[in-house]
Amino acid sequence: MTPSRLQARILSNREKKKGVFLMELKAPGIARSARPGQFIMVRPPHGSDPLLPRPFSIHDARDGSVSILYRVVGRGTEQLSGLGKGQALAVTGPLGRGFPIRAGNYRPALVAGGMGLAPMPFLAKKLAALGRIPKILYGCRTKGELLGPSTLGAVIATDDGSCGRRGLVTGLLEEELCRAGSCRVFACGPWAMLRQVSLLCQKSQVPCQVSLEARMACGLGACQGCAVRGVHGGYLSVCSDGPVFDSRLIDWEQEPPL
Amino acid sequence: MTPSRLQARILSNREKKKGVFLMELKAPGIARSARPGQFIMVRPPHGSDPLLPRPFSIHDARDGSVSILYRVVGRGTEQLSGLGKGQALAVTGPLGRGFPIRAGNYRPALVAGGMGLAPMPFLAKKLAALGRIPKILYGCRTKGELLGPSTLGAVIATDDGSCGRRGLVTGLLEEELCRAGSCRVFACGPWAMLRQVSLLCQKSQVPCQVSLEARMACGLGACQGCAVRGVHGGYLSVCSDGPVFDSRLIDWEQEPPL
Amino acid sequence: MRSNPPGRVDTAVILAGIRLKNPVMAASGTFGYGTEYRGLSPASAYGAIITKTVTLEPRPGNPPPRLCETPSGMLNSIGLANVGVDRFLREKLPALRNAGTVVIANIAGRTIGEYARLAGIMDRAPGVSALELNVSCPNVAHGGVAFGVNPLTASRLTRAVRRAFRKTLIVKLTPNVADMAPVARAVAAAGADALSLINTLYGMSIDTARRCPSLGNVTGGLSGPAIRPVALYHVYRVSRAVRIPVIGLGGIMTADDAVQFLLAGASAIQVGTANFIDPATPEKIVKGLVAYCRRHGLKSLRELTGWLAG
Amino acid sequence: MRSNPPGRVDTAVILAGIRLKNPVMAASGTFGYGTEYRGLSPASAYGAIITKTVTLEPRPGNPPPRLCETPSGMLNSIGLANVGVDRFLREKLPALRNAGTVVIANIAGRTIGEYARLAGIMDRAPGVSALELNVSCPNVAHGGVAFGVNPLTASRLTRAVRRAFRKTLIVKLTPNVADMAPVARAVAAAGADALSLINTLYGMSIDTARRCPSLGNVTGGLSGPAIRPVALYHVYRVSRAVRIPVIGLGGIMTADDAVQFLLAGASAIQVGTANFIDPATPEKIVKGLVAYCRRHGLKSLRELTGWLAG
Ligand SMILES: Cc1cc2nc3c(=O)[nH]c(=O)nc-3n(C[C@H](O)[C@H](O)[C@H](O)COP(=O)(O)OP(=O)(O)OC[C@H]3O[C@@H](n4cnc5c(N)ncnc54)[C@H](O)[C@@H]3O)c2cc1C
Ligand SMILES: Cc1cc2nc3c(=O)[nH]c(=O)nc-3n(C[C@H](O)[C@H](O)[C@H](O)COP(=O)(O)OP(=O)(O)OC[C@H]3O[C@@H](n4cnc5c(N)ncnc54)[C@H](O)[C@@H]3O)c2cc1C
Ligand SMILES: Cc1cc2nc3c(=O)[nH]c(=O)nc-3n(C[C@H](O)[C@H](O)[C@H](O)COP(=O)(O)O)c2cc1C
Ligand SMILES: Cc1cc2nc3c(=O)[nH]c(=O)nc-3n(C[C@H](O)[C@H](O)[C@H](O)COP(=O)(O)O)c2cc1C
Ligand code: FES
Ligand code: FES
Repeated sequence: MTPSRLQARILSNREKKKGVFLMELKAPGIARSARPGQFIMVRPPHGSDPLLPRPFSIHDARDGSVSILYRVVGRGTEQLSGLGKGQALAVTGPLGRGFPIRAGNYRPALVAGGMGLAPMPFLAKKLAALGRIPKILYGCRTKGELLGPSTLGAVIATDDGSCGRRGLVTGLLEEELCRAGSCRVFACGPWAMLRQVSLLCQKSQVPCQVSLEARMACGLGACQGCAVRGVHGGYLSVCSDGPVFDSRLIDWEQEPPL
Repeated sequence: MTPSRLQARILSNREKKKGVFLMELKAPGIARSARPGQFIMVRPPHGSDPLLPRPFSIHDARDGSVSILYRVVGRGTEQLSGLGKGQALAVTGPLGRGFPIRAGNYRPALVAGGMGLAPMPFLAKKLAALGRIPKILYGCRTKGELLGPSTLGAVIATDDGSCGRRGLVTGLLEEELCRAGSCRVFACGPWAMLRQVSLLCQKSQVPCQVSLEARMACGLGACQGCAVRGVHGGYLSVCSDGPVFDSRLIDWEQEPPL
Repeated sequence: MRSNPPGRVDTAVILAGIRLKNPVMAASGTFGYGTEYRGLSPASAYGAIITKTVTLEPRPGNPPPRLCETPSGMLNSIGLANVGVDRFLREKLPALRNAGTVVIANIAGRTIGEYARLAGIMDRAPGVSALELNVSCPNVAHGGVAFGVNPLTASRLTRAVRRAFRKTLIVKLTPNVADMAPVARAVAAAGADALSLINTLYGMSIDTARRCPSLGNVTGGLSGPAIRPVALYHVYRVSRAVRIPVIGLGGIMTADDAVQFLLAGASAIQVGTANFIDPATPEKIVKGLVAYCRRHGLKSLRELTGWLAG
Repeated sequence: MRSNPPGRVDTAVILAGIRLKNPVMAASGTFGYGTEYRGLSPASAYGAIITKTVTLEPRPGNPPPRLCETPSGMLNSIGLANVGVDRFLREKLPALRNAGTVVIANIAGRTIGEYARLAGIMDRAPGVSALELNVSCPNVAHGGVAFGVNPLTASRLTRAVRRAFRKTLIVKLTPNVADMAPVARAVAAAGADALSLINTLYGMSIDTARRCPSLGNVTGGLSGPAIRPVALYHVYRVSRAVRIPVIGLGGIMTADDAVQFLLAGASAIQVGTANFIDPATPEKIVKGLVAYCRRHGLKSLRELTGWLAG
């Protein structure tokens, strides 16, 4: 699927949790071809500062619309948060290589840390449609930061124990991996968490796909700006070789590429 | 009066004519000390592009609020036009030297071309308060561009004759100057019009004050960016020596300083 | 010759012997090898595509992070990450040749000899219409000072490449010098057919939270609208200092920006960073240039070059 | 010596012999003669005020328009418009001396002799704590090339001024060179006590509707956030090339920007264009610097200089 670019109308843009917004955009072409783990790039609308489009995972896609779940962390996301229904935004997508989901006899475990929850609802939906009901393991710092509809039925860990298990989401994963049966892991979150997830999976010989982040310019594999070092030396492009990678392809000893 | 700077809340921001907006800002300090012909500087709110604050004449000042009447001509004014009630803007003012208005036995003639109407309502109000009911002469290209409440009671000229007299506002002024009695002219508008007004007044030996424009950075006389050549050589600062000048101080042979 | 139909504006330019259907070119390093934007922006919208810098051997490029945004600009420290000339010829050039536009190969080397060898290879490469020399790279024989800083070095380099390459030779100059004119004149005298300017300005950014440079490579090259006034300044001055055509670039985002460069003296322009922001930029610029000509009663985009009033 | 109360951060810096209550200075040409911002921004918020460049004779400056906005930046071609040293001493200095902060006079001349004469006058001027040499002006004896481009010229100039001026001597360098380090070293060896960098980059803009340069003077100097990455790059490199303190400036708008320059190696910073955008910038920066130190457990702003990790 080649990506497309359009002026997408905002259908809604609501604050779900302090500083985290859910934006729904009218983009039938993107909605139709999007796969879980892919992303879109959205250009902040005012002037040339900030300049570059911002990448966001596709949170959901249906009925001609795509949505993103984003945290306000800087000026670009701040501009986005100030927009309202009916305004239009330049959007490009779907971009990148998503999670490889296939039918088959496996238990999918979706491991999300913090904003890493963003791509999970869409992924869970598509897996479920293939008859592979996923287990979602979701960790964040504290109860107040928990995102997403409780209907996701996630098993939860918080750093401070204010909800679910006290500790890291990787703790939940360790238990999950101990169970019998063939498991596949799909993970998204901060670098340190993904490194740990990758390690656990490698030890248990469980296939593991991780969704990475990097600063991006083109989002298309043209500028080589979003490099991450691969395990055999040399670099991979997060935008076009990923953002979802087989965790064994990544050199986890490098500094996070952000 | 030293100027002040504040985050002023927008009380209203409405399109009055295609591309021309009236914005009312809550700014009690500025409203209290403002004099007709002075201006405020307003900083477009998004990022550093555009960078500099924009100067606008004070259109009216009362009850703790100041208003500006502005035309959307570029990115700064476009950003302003997109703002709504309740949002806040960085505003500095009142700035510059306004129209020198004194009691006395004279007929004030207010000559406005196009957006040069902006400072006139405030000026007319203050003159009227001194018992000097002004005659307003107002010219623009065509009926559709006419601004301001008809209650201003202006004598009108349009280039195409679609409203009032056909021709330039300077034609109206020539007639006005022919009348008996002592007249004082206060003018605001494009450079070519002001030059012509200045010429007419000089011929008739009528005192004439013109409000000039120049690109500005500081608005305070600190950067020397807003220079206009004076009649004796050397430069005047539009922001602090003006924007209102005795028309005889200006070298009208120079290129307009925009 | 038939005259144009009324209102029709001729968009073609002849640039040092190559005919371009329009004067808008994709800048090196920002349009990949011409196929990455497929679907979003046909390469054929461009009058020419300039490749990412190609070197003799493949290069991995610099450690990440390689990008960092700055006010109205961006820093990059991609380095000369590229597949090397062999894979370029085998894997990239065939698709590029068929993209429906003129192909210009941008090359760099560590030594003058490397440049000359690459030029020789490109001379025989089918479909490569011109060469653009990236002279902003460190000259290993001269303590890492870029080839393009010293007029003498730049001139030697140009002469060596000129001997190895028979088609159109463009030299892309660095703005990180006190005065670009002497280098421009030296390079023109040494046989360059045209000049491109500017390459990126040196820049840096620091992540204060982590107290370290924002780029893995510490420093990088600044591009985007932030540098446009600097680029325009150099184009204005250099186009008055040489007789060969100048291709202007640096922060061009809109047709109005492109008009500024043409009026300043450029014969063509390149679009770099703007590709990231709106891949439809080349079409929009060509349309806008045509509209500008129409408004001013010009029949050809060529008439814009140097058409400052007064 | 008593240690600071817990959480108290010492904002003072000693810059080449002068004690500044904080390391934030007003950049030349953007804060007038120190009194124009009265009411909006007390000059006393600044650790020091640097005057608009003063010359021997009054200068009218360049023809308008003198300003033009660019993406995240601005061009100015004010020229050296100033009242001349006599009126400066008579009319401007008295108020400036009483503004509650350190006064630094920025000077320029057409010849080395003019600089030296001015320096001598300033040496005797009461309340002038330091001199900042603007070496970005055309050297009439050398075909109009700026004094600050050539290490030898810059060094001669510095030496001549050094002989005439006994207090702190700062040289403000131009970034319009291939490499600032040689000039920086030459100037340091010739007796400068500190360096300021950067002055503006050359730039230009064209009004396409009128087909003429946007500035009356055709070209101008680029300042503002657009040039921040370039300024930071030079500060990082030059502060590693010399032993005298470096004052960083160029596009500093926020405390985070100021921290970047200090971490890169600056001992103090200057605020220029930001004065136009928010006159409260100096107070905000000082507050932000203190907050940064507190977050990182530092007791003095001086500890920030060169404090890059790794
Ligand atoms: C493939 C991909 C998918 C993403 N999906 C989501 C998502 O679904 N929800 C979400 O909230 N965020 C997501 N991000 C991160 C998001 O792109 C950044 O938070 C955003 O670009 C920050 O923009 P800003 O202007 O607000 O911040 P800036 O002012 O640019 O920067 C603020 C902070 O954000 C970091 N940052 C800047 N750009 C990026 C970037 N491209 N990626 C990561 N961090 C960055 C900076 O290093 C800095 O620390 C994703 C990133 C990638 C690469
Ligand atoms: C003292 C003073 C009072 C003014 N009062 C009013 C007013 O009451 N109503 C109103 O609509 N406009 C007024 N202006 C003009 C107004 O400041 C400009 O229209 C505005 O700054 C343009 O901003 P922009 O970002 O939309 O346009 P830009 O994108 O910056 O420029 C678009 C066009 O506007 C011109 N322009 C830019 N800056 C200025 C400037 N400072 N002054 C004049 N023209 C400029 C440019 O040359 C260009 O042609 C006044 C100007 C001055 C100096
Ligand atoms: C990500 C990136 C990669 C670049 N790679 C190259 C390159 O390989 N060779 C080269 O000559 N210029 C390279 N450039 C410089 C551009 O071709 C261009 O000279 C510069 O970016 C200024 O133009 P712009 O502001 O339109 O981007 C690169 C620029 C960017 C942003
Ligand atoms: C309007 C204006 C006038 C200036 N005048 C002078 C001057 O007279 N002397 C000088 O040394 N620098 C002058 N400068 C340069 C500034 O002091 C500073 O070096 C430059 O603007 C970069 O800093 P900034 O980006 O913070 O503005 C001027 C800058 C501006 C914007
Ligand atoms: S962002 Fe350009 S290659 Fe990935
Ligand atoms: S705008 Fe700075 S002196 Fe007038």
